[in-house]
Amino acid sequence: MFSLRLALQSVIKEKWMSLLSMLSIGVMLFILVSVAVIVYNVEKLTARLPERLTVMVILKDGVTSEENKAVLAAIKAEPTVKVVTFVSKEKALDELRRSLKKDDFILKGFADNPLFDSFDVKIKSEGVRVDDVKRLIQKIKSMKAVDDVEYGEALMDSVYALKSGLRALGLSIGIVFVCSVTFICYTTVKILFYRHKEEIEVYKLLGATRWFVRAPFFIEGSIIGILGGVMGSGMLMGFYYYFLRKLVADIPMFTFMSIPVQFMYLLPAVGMLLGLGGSVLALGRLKY
Amino acid sequence: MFSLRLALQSVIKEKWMSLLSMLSIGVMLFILVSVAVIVYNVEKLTARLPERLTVMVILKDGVTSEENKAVLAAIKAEPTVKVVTFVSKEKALDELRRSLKKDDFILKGFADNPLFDSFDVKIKSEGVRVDDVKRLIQKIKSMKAVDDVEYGEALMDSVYALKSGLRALGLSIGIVFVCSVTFICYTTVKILFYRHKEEIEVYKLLGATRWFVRAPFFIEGSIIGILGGVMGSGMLMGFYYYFLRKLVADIPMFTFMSIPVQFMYLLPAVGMLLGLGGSVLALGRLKY
Amino acid sequence: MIELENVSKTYGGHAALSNVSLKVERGDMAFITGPSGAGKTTLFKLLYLAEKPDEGTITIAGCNAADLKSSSIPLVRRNIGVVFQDFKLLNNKTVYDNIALTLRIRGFMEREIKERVHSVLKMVNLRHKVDNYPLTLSGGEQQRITIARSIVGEPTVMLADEPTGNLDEENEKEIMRIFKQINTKGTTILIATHNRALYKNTARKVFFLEGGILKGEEE
Amino acid sequence: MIELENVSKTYGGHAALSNVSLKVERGDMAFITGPSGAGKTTLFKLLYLAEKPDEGTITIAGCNAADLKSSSIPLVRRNIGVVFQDFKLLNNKTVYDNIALTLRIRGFMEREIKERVHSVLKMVNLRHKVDNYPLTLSGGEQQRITIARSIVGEPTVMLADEPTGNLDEENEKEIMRIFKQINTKGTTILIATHNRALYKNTARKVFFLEGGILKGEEE
Ligand SMILES: Nc1ncnc2c1ncn2[C@@H]1O[C@H](COP(=O)(O)OP(=O)(O)OP(=O)(O)O)[C@@H](O)[C@H]1O
Ligand SMILES: Nc1ncnc2c1ncn2[C@@H]1O[C@H](COP(=O)(O)OP(=O)(O)OP(=O)(O)O)[C@@H](O)[C@H]1O
Ligand SMILES: [Mg+2]
Ligand SMILES: [Mg+2]
Repeated sequence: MFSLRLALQSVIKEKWMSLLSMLSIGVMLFILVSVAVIVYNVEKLTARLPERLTVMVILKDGVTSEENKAVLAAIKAEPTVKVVTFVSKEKALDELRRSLKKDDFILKGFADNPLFDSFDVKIKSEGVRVDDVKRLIQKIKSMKAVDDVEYGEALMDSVYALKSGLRALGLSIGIVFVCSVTFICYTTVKILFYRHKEEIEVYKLLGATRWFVRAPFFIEGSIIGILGGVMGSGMLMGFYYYFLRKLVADIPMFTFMSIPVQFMYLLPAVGMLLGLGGSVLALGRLKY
Repeated sequence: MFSLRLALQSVIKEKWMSLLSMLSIGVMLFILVSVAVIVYNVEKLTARLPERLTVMVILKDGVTSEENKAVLAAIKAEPTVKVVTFVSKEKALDELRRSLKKDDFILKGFADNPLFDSFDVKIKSEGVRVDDVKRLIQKIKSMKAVDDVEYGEALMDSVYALKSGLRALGLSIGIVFVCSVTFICYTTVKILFYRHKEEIEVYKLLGATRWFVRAPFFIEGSIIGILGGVMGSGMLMGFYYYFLRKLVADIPMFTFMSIPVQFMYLLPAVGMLLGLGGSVLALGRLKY
Repeated sequence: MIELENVSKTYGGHAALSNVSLKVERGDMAFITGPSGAGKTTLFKLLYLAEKPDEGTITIAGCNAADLKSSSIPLVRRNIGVVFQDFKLLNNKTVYDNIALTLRIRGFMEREIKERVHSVLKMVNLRHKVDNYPLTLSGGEQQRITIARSIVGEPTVMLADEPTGNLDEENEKEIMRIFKQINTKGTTILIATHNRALYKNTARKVFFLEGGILKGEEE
Repeated sequence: MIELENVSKTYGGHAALSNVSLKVERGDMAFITGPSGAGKTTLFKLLYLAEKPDEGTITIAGCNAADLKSSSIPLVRRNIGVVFQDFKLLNNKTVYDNIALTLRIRGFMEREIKERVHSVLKMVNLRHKVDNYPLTLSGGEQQRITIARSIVGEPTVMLADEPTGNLDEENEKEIMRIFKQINTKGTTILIATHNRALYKNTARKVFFLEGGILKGEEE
């Protein structure tokens, strides 16, 4: 097609400008996706946080088995609780021993079992908010037979704070970057438009439809957007293979990090949309 | 001045475009600085890593005090070693007890001290590379009286990998972003240039010096760069106050994070330089 | 073919055309003349639909300009050939590509384009310049290329605003000869000029415009 | 004042000027004429230093164009007033600002600018249009504004390329009257035109150019 040819010619002729705008778009999309990946991973990591959280209810020494059962029933009745398991102090010692493995000689010297009876309370995975968990814990704590309740309060709080902070940050960065990418396409296409202003004037006089005049620019903006997206995907892959994989290998703490593959296909599409949007803005209404 | 007036008029007239380019520049500079801050913090954190690293040399059971002295002397002779302290197993038990605090009843049951004699070896803080430390450890390990050497090998390796990875990442992001910011200034000024093309033609015919024609554009590019930098600084401050401080309060692990204040002043300056650079590129040689 | 009824056009309070009515029949060749600032160019802008009149109705090439949707403006323009004093050729394209553009815009096949371009170039006597770039041609030659470009699409109407304003007498005569030839083939032509020499010796319709007011017409 | 010696200028293999030598004395008013494509505009471009000659030497306003550093081109141009067929006025600025621009570029004080602008406007008889925008003026008025703009900086040489190409006869006469008046005050003037009427009745120097070659001169 004539429009496509014109667009390609123009991209090739203005290769430096096109390349630079693609690069800028690419890096912005890359950063955008990186932020999205971080948000996504934190979400994923924390989505099942209440579930993972085991609340350990430590019973007072010398609690009768009746009191014991009453506590068990009370906890079980809570709507947020999934499973409650009784862990006798003998079982707890066994577990400790197993976890110490070859260092269990430390325990050898004990005449008496120094541990306590306890309940392991598992929280439901869905529809449970941090506040619910806190309320539950407060309730259990107030029971007479209960000595103490242990759970990762500080951790949970901070993870949730981090999560909401990250969401806000991700959203604002997202908005700003979408604007920026559109703006870069806008300026690039606008410059091309000015370079071809005379030509466009003549086209209009000769009876070119608005579509005929604008198509090359739309195509051009889209090409720049797509290639920018491809560059972004490339950077993402490079980042993944040369940095993240190494990092994960070295610091297993980051194993949870994963980059959804869809992003790779999504980026060029997003780039195209933004490129097209920028071109449309750049050409405006285009008077006859 | 006439040039300054023209530049300001133009910024105000094209306020949307100017604003968007400032925003884009601002967010890019912000990201750039964030990366720099991360790199800076990791560097700071790891700079004294070998120093912090205490190598624990565990001696075989029943080593004579002569052998003991020989090992001490050998280790002391190493150029990378700063201090060597002998820790008898009694002292080690004391320390363990102290660190367990109120949970020290666990140790009560022990008839015998289950710990070992050992040396705490501190590495020099300056000019010591990870490889040197590794070589040292290998050497100590091969000594006859030594049972085992414990040190954070995995940690050290991964931190160093992370560090060099981050450096490379930071550098490449830095280069790309500097290009992008310059490019945004370039396109913005270029569009302004095209809008004023006729005017410039007339200016030249009337005998305006090249400087007179270009000054408004240079000023304009610089203004956009400076304000972009100011926006970046603003975002940085916002990020610092609303996100990082909260984060640090919640997760003390991040306490080490700090943002050097100089960045705040530096950003507008960097923005100005890049803006000016972009304008210079946009105007090119400017034929008479 | 061209008909204006009580057309007025005002630019920021200043009336460029006031209540102008005129009519050019199919196949005619007419002139609009008047001093500078009379409103000739404004009239032409209305005719090729670059501007809308404030008042009055305009009919050109069978279309009523007032009823026209803006998306059909290009289609009407394909029936109107325009020629300007400053040529408006694309200097980075060859003569061939400049003329072919008219047809490419309309989606013609390359083969037909070639045929048609060569036939109009023959008509303006510039077949040997087919691969030249416009700037290597003289003003008269460039204007002949512009005319070729405007007739290659076979418009029913031609509008020429000071077509010889940049040209010397010799070229002027040659251009007028070509216009007459095109007119003989049936195209309606309207020429704006303040050069009396252009219409002096022709027994054609001449409209006199001054200060935006039609002062008279002459056969 | 203006002197060309064996000047040649080639555009992509095509000679626009070949070996042209001519001389215009201080205080003269001279014409360059010739058919379209003769090289008149090219000659002017060389004179106001927008292009460099391929060969030959050019002297204008006391400067040898060949010796000139490009940074001093603007300073030489301040001694040269230029007038074109298409006015080149800034349509978004008032008449006052258009004329004042010449002086603002030179760093004059606002007070002196005001004085000078009013005095040149009086000279071209357009004092009452000082706050108008160019597009609200007729072509003849616009050209008079252009002339005012070019003389407000008191140049020693004026170059006018087809200054009346867009104008009707009345305006043509008025413009020529103004040129003569400026010339009487001592400014050297060179006018390019293919309109014989412009120089027919003046006993001035006329250079005939054709195909880039100087074919003759006439007093
Ligand atoms: N875009 C515009 N804005 C304001 N006024 C305008 C505009 N275009 C034309 N005019 C005014 O309309 C009037 C008619 O102008 P027009 O260009 O039609 O005259 P013309 O007959 O073509 O003159 P010329 O012989 O100089 O080409 C003039 O007074 C001019 O000032
Ligand atoms: N930028 C250019 N590139 C190539 N050729 C050029 C260029 N400018 C002018 N020419 C050629 O130089 C020759 C002289 O052109 P010039 O414009 O000087 O003629 P002119 O005497 O001013 O004609 P006119 O009366 O039409 O204005 C022409 O043949 C033209 O084709
Ligand atoms: Mg006109
Ligand atoms: Mg010329």
